Amino acid sequence: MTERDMKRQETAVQGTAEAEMTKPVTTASATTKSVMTEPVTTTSATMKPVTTKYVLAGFGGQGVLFVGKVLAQAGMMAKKQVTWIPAYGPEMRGGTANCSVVISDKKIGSPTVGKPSVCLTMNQAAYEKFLHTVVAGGVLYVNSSIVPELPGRDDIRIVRASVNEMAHELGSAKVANIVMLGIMQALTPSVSDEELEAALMDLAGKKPELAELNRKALKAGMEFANRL
Amino acid sequence: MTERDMKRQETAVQGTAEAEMTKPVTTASATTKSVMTEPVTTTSATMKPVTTKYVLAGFGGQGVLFVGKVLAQAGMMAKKQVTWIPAYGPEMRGGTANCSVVISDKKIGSPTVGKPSVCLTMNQAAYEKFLHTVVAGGVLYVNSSIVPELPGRDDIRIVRASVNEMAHELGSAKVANIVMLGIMQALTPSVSDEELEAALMDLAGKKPELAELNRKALKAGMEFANRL
Amino acid sequence: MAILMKGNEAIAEAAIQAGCRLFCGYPITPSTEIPEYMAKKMKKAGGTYLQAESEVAAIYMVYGAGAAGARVMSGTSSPGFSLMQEGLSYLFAAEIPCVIADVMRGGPGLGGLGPTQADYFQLTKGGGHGDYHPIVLAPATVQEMIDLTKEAFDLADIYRNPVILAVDGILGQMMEPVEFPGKYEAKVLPAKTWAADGCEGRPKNNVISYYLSSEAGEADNLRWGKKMAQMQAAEQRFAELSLDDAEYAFVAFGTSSRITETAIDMLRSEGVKVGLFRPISLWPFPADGLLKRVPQIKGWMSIELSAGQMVQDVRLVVNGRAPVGFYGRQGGMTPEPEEIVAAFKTQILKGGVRG
Amino acid sequence: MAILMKGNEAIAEAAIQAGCRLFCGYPITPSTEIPEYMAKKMKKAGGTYLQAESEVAAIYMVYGAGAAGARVMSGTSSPGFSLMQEGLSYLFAAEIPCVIADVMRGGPGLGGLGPTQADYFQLTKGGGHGDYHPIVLAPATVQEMIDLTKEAFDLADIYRNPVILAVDGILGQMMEPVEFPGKYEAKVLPAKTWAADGCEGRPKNNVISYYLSSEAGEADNLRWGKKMAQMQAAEQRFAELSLDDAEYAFVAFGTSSRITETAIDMLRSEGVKVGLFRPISLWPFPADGLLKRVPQIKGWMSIELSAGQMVQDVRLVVNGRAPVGFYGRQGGMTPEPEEIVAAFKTQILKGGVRG
Amino acid sequence: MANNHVEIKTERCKGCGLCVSVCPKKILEIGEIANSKGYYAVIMQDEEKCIGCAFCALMCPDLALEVYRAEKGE
Amino acid sequence: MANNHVEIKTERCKGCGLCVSVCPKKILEIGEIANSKGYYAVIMQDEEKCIGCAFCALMCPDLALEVYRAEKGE
Amino acid sequence: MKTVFAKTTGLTDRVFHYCPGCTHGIIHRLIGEILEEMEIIGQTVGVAPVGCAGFCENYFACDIIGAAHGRAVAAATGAKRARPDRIVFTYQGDGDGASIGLAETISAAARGEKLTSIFVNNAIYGMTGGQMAPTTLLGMKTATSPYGRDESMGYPLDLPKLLAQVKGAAYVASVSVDSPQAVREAKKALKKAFQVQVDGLGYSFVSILSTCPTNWGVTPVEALEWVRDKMKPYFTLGELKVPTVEGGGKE
Amino acid sequence: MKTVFAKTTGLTDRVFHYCPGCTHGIIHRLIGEILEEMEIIGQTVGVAPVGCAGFCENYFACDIIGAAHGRAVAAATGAKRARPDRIVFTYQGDGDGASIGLAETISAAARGEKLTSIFVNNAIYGMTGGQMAPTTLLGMKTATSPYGRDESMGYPLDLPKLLAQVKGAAYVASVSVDSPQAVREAKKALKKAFQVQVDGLGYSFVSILSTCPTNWGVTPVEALEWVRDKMKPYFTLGELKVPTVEGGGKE
Ligand SMILES: Cc1ncc(C[n+]2csc(CCOP(=O)(O)OP(=O)(O)O)c2C)c(N)n1
Ligand SMILES: Cc1ncc(C[n+]2csc(CCOP(=O)(O)OP(=O)(O)O)c2C)c(N)n1
Ligand code: SF4
Ligand code: SF4
Ligand code: SF4
Ligand code: SF4
Ligand code: SF4
Ligand code: SF4
Ligand SMILES: [Mg+2]
Ligand SMILES: [Mg+2]
Repeated sequence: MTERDMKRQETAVQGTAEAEMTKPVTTASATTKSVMTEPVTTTSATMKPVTTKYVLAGFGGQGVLFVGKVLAQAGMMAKKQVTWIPAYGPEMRGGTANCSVVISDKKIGSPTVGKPSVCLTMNQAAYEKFLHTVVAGGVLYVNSSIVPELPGRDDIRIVRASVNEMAHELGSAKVANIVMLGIMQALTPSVSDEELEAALMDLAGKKPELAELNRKALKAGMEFANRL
Repeated sequence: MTERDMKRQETAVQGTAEAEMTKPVTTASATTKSVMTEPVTTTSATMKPVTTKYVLAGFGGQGVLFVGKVLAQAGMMAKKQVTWIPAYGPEMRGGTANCSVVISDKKIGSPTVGKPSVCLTMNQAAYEKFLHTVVAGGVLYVNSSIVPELPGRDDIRIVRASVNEMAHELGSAKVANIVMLGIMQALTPSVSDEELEAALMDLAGKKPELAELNRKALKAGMEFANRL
Repeated sequence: MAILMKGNEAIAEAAIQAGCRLFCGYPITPSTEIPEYMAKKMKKAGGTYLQAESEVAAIYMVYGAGAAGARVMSGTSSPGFSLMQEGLSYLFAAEIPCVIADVMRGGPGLGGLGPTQADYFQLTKGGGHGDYHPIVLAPATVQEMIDLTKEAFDLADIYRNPVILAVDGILGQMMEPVEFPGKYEAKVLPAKTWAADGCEGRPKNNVISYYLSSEAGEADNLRWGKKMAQMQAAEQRFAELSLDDAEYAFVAFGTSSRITETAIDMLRSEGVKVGLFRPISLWPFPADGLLKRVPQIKGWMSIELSAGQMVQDVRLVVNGRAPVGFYGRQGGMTPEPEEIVAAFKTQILKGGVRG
Repeated sequence: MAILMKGNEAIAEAAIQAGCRLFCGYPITPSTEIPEYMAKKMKKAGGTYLQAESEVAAIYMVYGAGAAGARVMSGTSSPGFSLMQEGLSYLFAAEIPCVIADVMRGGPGLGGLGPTQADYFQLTKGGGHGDYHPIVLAPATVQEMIDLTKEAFDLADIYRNPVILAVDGILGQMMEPVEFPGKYEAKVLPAKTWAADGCEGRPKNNVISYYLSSEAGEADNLRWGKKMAQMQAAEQRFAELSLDDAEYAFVAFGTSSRITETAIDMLRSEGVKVGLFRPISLWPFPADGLLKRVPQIKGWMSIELSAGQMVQDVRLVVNGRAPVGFYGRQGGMTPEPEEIVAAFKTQILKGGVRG
Repeated sequence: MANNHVEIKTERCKGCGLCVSVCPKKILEIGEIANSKGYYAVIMQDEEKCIGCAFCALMCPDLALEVYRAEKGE
Repeated sequence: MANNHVEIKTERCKGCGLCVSVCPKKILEIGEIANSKGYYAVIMQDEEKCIGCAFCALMCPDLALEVYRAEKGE
Repeated sequence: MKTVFAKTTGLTDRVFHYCPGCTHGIIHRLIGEILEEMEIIGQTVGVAPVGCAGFCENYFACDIIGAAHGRAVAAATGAKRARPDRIVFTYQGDGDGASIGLAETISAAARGEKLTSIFVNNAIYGMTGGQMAPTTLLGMKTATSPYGRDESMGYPLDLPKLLAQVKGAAYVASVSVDSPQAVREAKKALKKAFQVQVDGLGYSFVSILSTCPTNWGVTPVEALEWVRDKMKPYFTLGELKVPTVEGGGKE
Repeated sequence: MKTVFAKTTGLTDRVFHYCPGCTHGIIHRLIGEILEEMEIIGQTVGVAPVGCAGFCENYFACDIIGAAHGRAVAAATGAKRARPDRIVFTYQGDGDGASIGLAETISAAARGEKLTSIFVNNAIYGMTGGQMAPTTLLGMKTATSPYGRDESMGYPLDLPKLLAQVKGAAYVASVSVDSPQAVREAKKALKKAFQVQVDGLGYSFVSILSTCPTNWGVTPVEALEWVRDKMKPYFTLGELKVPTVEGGGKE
């Protein structure tokens, strides 16, 4: 992996001038597939402290690191413990980037996530790499705009959504990640909707146009998920 | 101590172009003082293996390191074990240099000499530094051309000789060290006279004039000692 | 108020708050956010971010600034840290306070960008020549990075010694919520009467690192030895987790200590009485604290992001009184808690490691 | 025929005889006779003495030449050796054979010119970043400097690993009679099929030191770990003196081992059954040989020209089964045999040291 | 006479547009179809106009272009 | 009128002869008596001839010389 | 059909890892072509830097040694001194060659090392994500000059201009690859540099103005314009030194 | 009597450790005089090299920081950046400043560090006993060029000539101390260099040709002649760059 990539992939955050140099691939169509398992962790008020472990993966420029940051920020605003760690794949430019996020009601031990309960794969390489790491009963979100229908698993829930197209319709391919964040929020929330939106505005709401776009993307994702 | 000195004092060997930049001081007159002790070590054929430990000290340019090399070379030619280690005083240019030489019939353990059995001090600083290190019964040679009459010790033999003047008479102040070597050879030999002379010629006999001068100096020293 | 911050940025911000007004460094992943943050924030704080031409130059810029009495810092990652070893030896000998962060990445050689703790030996045994030790502090959370950075500056001034922040790549890159507790109040520190900053009104000062004789050299070394003994007596830092009833103990620092915490949760849930001894100061190694636990602990295990370096220091303290195992990952990999649990069972519970 | 030769010159001559045809170095006392001898003799041997602009450059000249398949060497002293630490880490990772002599002087910092062994940690634990070890050989006589220099080149080629000659300043400067036993016959060594020296007639070679993923990094590190384990199995070297009937043992290398020999003579003449375990390879530390003596020895003592570094390795092997004492001098000083005797009596005979 | 020919190795092309910017005949253009890496490769508009000057290939940083000139009589 | 005066700090002098070589009046010379360090210090031959030009002092690397010029009427 | 332009055998078939439009790729190609045309692929040892070009061993068809950051010239010196019969070149970024490796570059020139250095000046540290380089222009914003480089951070270093003053440097050229014409000139300069080495005349050095669209934050085409508008006016261009008969160079 | 020449208060009373006739002593004196005349003793921080002048903290009356070999300029940079109100100078040998510390010297010049470097060129490594320096002349015999330096070991580096090409260098002069007249010129140059710093104009650098009778193996007087006959013809002399109004230097 290059030092440059490490740096770059991370700076390609939502709403900054630095977006991808090349247009994202937008071919596969939207499908959804679900199995009847409950998400392992929710924020529902049980006595046992809840810990949600995320891995969010895709290629550089798809904004997966940013999605992780929003989740972490939201978790923090919700007075939970959070950690966010970026990691970078072995390949050169265009290689896989991912981040691990932990949101927990108690002090976080390991901040690294080998076995996520919630996983997002925005491209095929990520799908292939992380499919088998998700804990049984966990949820895997898949960007079906890019990831073709591939063998899955029966012991996890797989949520497929063509977020590129959805984002495109909203006016910018760049918010595909936020659409997906909305979907995740609807199905496996770690914080309240308000907290998530506040976090998103904190990180990408400096400019009014961007704020509006991101808010719309989040909503669109949530609505899409609620229709599932 | 300077790295330069370390280097320089050593290169100021007998018979090279590099001699002292300043003329040596030649003031004190020749006197000799002896106490009735036997040198600790001789080459006489006893059964017990004999080890002679030398410290030869003076200031840079007086050729004490060279005297040590001649002794070591002679020891080696006599098929003995030998070591030679240079050491340099703390001061800048003009500071004290010395070397430790061990000549032994058996394998040499420590090559460092803290308590010499034979010691040579070519200047006052060396005299003051090493007087008290000589083992009881040892011999201390003193260049009385430079070292004034100072308190000594009763349990060692102190041999004083104005070798600067003697060297001057031979035609070169530079061979004062060799005159002293001759004196040491006469009183506390570690090797035969032939071996010593051969060693000297090996190291400083390349040019005929120098060979002659050094040979004369050695002889002069031995004759002087034999008259003591 | 808590804010979400990257470890590297937290170090930089904490340094500025601690009064650091000069940062001299050279960019290298995964430490680059430190200089970048400094470049962004130093000016406003009235200080200077200075990009050196190399790490060799950087460490001597630190040397000159520290010698002139400034609170000064540098930050780098493993290969750059290697280039600073001569300078560290000089900084120690000239007794110049300063703070250096080593955000460790995969080695040896150019290696990779993944996180490691494989500079432990270099950090604690002296990667440069001669008998010397900087103080080495190893945080395990981003908050601790802030607290230890501030403390590092004080320790540096108190002992006139370089202080190193030993940070694995994960901690440097990780974001966690942190708080900056109000205005930082430095301890009352000795005035830098020794600094070479212009001798107006006092006798002149020299800040040098040589000695003219071996006798003087030994005297200096003995004096430094005493100083190091003082640090060993006063500055051992560690944290303990679940050790009071423990029969077994892990030893780990930084990120690996956090992964180990999770492994401990797992083992405890199986009824294994195991705890964690976490060195915070890697030098001085918290031998006294560890020694206190020796009678009680039936088996030790060091967890590191390396081939096993700190384990030597653990073994030196345990000194044969119990088995000391080791598990580590290398080259940028991190262990899963499950691996640690498994290794513990094989090496310690099943006695697979020598006493 | 025996000739009287300085240790530094002996190294240089032995290197030339071993087929070294390129020396890249930068002068520094007390190692300077190595480059000077090379400057005088290399040309006649058909080789090159190349004065680098710095030790940093020197070690990478060695890197390039070694990568191109040459037998190449450098020599320096402690501060210069510190500047080579990044390079050593790279040399290890790129698996480039070469020989470096570190003629140790007083540190830390600019220090002094007296002899020390205070780079032991730097030499054996890895002064650079990452998990790596060069082979480190420590001669104790000028003759051994010749023999080990020649062997160093072979070991470097066999393992594709840098080999360091660890020489205290006394050995570098000392003259002793030595013999060069005829023409040097190198062992039959593996052909350097990996060298980057022009790919005519074969697939191209790359000599690099990075890995693209942490997975690959771990694999590399594990492979290197295996190589190091092989070296540990096959290349531990040591010498023993009077150990067969010994109840006590000194551990010492280089000049301090020779001073210790004299101390042993003294103690033996008082009836104390004491011997010497002399590591010749400092890395791999001769743990197996030392371990064999552990059951028999009631007390150990490490004698070093430092504040006590190798003593840690001794303790790691003895592991609490007997007391391990230490006596050392620093900053360029050397102990007298009498001091060693006295320290032995206090620490070991009178039990003044912890188990 | 046959056209000069520019062979576009679509899989090597990264869609940077340098060739487009230097073509004196303005016959190159970034296409609409992404290659397997997600880059929109360059396409040739009107090969007949190509003068075979190879400016495009000279500027291509990714060896994605080869240029062939029709020889007399071809 | 009094002479110009060159004060020679014999203990600082190392007998290097640089002053001797530049004195336009050739009135300096390396002496016969060594100082406590063993250096043969420079001596003044004929102070009357000294023009107080301070060439000697300018070239002395060891601050062994001070130069005073006689003032009118001295 | 007559082949006007086809891939050289001086390069492997691997696709470059460089960003779209990065002119590192053009420079690679020129070197590959020269290795092929001079028929020296099998006799050449290249030395890779640390920087974006740190993986160039995947591309050049000749043997490659990967040096540490800034040490390519030192490693090349070792290789060349060990194998004087080989052609040795370094490929380095501006950070590598003009900052951390500055002493190595100038000292090798002074020693007249018979090797060739190719210096790719993109006014930034590409690999590490766009920090200020010794060559960063005044006013230019980078990750470590976020408000623009000002004089307190120094002036951009014009390395070829310096090297032209060094006696052991036999050939010093400063070129660009911002247009097809410039690319042709650059190739000529590079070829001369290799020829100077083959002829054993001394150190040869070619500086090439290059782009970093990614870290400059512009499109590849804009990047070429930026080279033309900003870099070319600042950095001395042309053949700054050509070999004389006796070996050393002449300005 | 009127004092024409007396010891300056810019120096301590310690007797120099330099060899008889070594012109390091003259240069020390000039600096001491300037510190006194400019009334900056109490505001100045000097940075000592490793080399024969490595003990100069014993002589200069101002505060001194002893750097590592080659790192005086880096240390001075740190000191000056930490205390911009102070006058900071380095005193370095040719090995220190032009070999191991070459990158530091040129980079500081490029950054326009507001400090003064005094570069004492005696064409040899004095401290370590006379090895070849980057400035050793062709044909000159040293401990590491025992048969005379030949071209394979490179050409002597003319550092001031290089520095004059660097924009951030405000003042670059190359002088000698081989005669009373030259000593006067040298002092003028040194004083200008300090003045440039006081005025905050940028980096100032003075190279001074100096002797090493000990390692050259000649008498001190012969050494001066050797400077005149051999060194002065090779190394560029004079004021190579003087400050312009806007800060950077002009050739
Ligand atoms: C000793 C060391 N310091 C720093 C780094 C980090 N680093 C890698 S490449 C680089 C600079 C790259 O810039 P340049 O040489 O201009 O090449 P480019 O990537 O722009 O082509 C740096 C600072 C390193 N790998 N090693
Ligand atoms: C890192 C390092 N390398 C080498 C040395 C040894 N060394 C000390 S001074 C010196 C060179 C001195 O020459 P120069 O700088 O020209 O000063 P001079 O003594 O001639 O005035 C060297 C190589 C050292 N002390 N540290
Ligand atoms: S060869 Fe010339 S005309 Fe043809 S496409 Fe390329 S640039 Fe255009
Ligand atoms: S220059 Fe090459 S890579 Fe860029 S668009 Fe044209 S063909 Fe594609
Ligand atoms: S002042 Fe002039 S004339 Fe007088 S002694 Fe000195 S040099 Fe000679
Ligand atoms: S120049 Fe100075 S040191 Fe030299 S001889 Fe004259 S007075 Fe003495
Ligand atoms: S980061 Fe810049 S220099 Fe590196 S490959 Fe990308 S565009 Fe090229
Ligand atoms: S060795 Fe040379 S430079 Fe050093 S003090 Fe002596 S004469 Fe001067
Ligand atoms: Mg660059
Ligand atoms: Mg010099």
